[in-house]
Amino acid sequence: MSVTLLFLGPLRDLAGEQEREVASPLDWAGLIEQVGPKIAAQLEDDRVNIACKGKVLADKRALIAEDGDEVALLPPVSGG
Amino acid sequence: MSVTLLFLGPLRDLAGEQEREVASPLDWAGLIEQVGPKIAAQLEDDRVNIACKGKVLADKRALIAEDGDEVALLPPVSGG
Amino acid sequence: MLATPLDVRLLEKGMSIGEALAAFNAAHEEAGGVVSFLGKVRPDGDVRALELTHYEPLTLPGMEELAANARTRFDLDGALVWHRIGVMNPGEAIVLVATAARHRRNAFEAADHLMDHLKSAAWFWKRERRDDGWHWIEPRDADRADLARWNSPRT
Amino acid sequence: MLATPLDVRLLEKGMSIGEALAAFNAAHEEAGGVVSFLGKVRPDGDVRALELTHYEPLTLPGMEELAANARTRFDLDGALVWHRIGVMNPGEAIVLVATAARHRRNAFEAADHLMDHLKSAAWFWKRERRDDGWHWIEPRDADRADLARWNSPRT
Repeated sequence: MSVTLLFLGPLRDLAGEQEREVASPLDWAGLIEQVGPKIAAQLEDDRVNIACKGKVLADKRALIAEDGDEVALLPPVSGG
Repeated sequence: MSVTLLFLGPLRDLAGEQEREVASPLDWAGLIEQVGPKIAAQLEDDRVNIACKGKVLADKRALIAEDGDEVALLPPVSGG
Repeated sequence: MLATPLDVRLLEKGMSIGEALAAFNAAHEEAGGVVSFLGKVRPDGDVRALELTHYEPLTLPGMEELAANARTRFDLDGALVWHRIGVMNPGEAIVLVATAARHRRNAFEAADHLMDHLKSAAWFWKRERRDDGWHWIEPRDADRADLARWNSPRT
Repeated sequence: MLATPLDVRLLEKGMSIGEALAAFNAAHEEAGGVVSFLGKVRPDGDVRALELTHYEPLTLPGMEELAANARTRFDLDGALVWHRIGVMNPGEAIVLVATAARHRRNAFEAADHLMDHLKSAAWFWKRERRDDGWHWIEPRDADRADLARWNSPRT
């Protein structure tokens, strides 16, 4: 009964790992608790998005991930 | 003792020829007289330029062409 | 072979720019204007390498949506949108965009628009390796300002 | 081989676009951004052919001056400015412009600037052959408005 947390870009360095399995179900409060204070502070930034099951959440605080879901933490992007 | 008049672009069609030898020296009044009323009307248009010896004249009415000079009549351009 | 009207790719290896543009041009023979943009890793001070990461479920679908929107907005005959991922060295291509349209202004604006969005609104994360290690890159303020232009009412 | 930093040509025959752009790209490996514009004869209604005439003493020197000005104004690493003369068929290339710069905005603006000037301020005269004969083409009002943008104070 688990959710896969994925840390993208600079969040990977902050987390010290690329992914982690956490217990399901997982909501916003549970996520904040799981990731520790440094990443929690990042998640409060409006420019940081969360995707669940490959879709970006319009309201990340409404996160509800269930068993088998992938939750990706998406910091500000930079391409090109 | 002659000047070569060159008709560029649509002026070539109006003139019915690409170039013509006329007597030197040639000034603005002489040019207007040589080219006939249709081309003269074009030359009065500010968008029509005159080059003498390969240089565009800042003031075309100050034209003074001498023996051997080439005078080019340059209608509005369209490239690219 | 290129897909038409839109050819959108994530590439794990280098691209042959001349061949890609020749093929794009041939695929859009009826377009009056074709614009391309090629972005390369700049040999900038002590930058030794650049790495681009992506997120599979979002990155390519986002690029495809971007290309489709640009096609409609700028009335394009077609577009090519190729973006590298992985590690690149100075001088290597990062991104290649090409747009074909009836009129040149549309082709120019579409290429400009695609690049501004790939730079600051597509799902990529970029870092550079310098003498003292890897550094994550965020869009510059200028990049954000470039992107904001496209949200103003069109003039 | 391309001349650097500026390669300016009048061409009496067709050009190989892919090769030209690959060579330009290779010649400017250090540039972060390379923009190109390719203008082609549009198969437009009954247009059968297009002819561009020039005036030898003015046309190429004018293009060279235009390229040199653009290089300074937009801080270019280099530019390619090739323009066809003579008779062309629908689908054939008329003009190829490429610009290389450190930053993409400069490369985009320089290519745009070069095209606006080639279109309305370079020594070319263009005519089209349609079913009912040859017709001289003047710049459209839109072309003149495009050109005028570059004379406003830069923002």
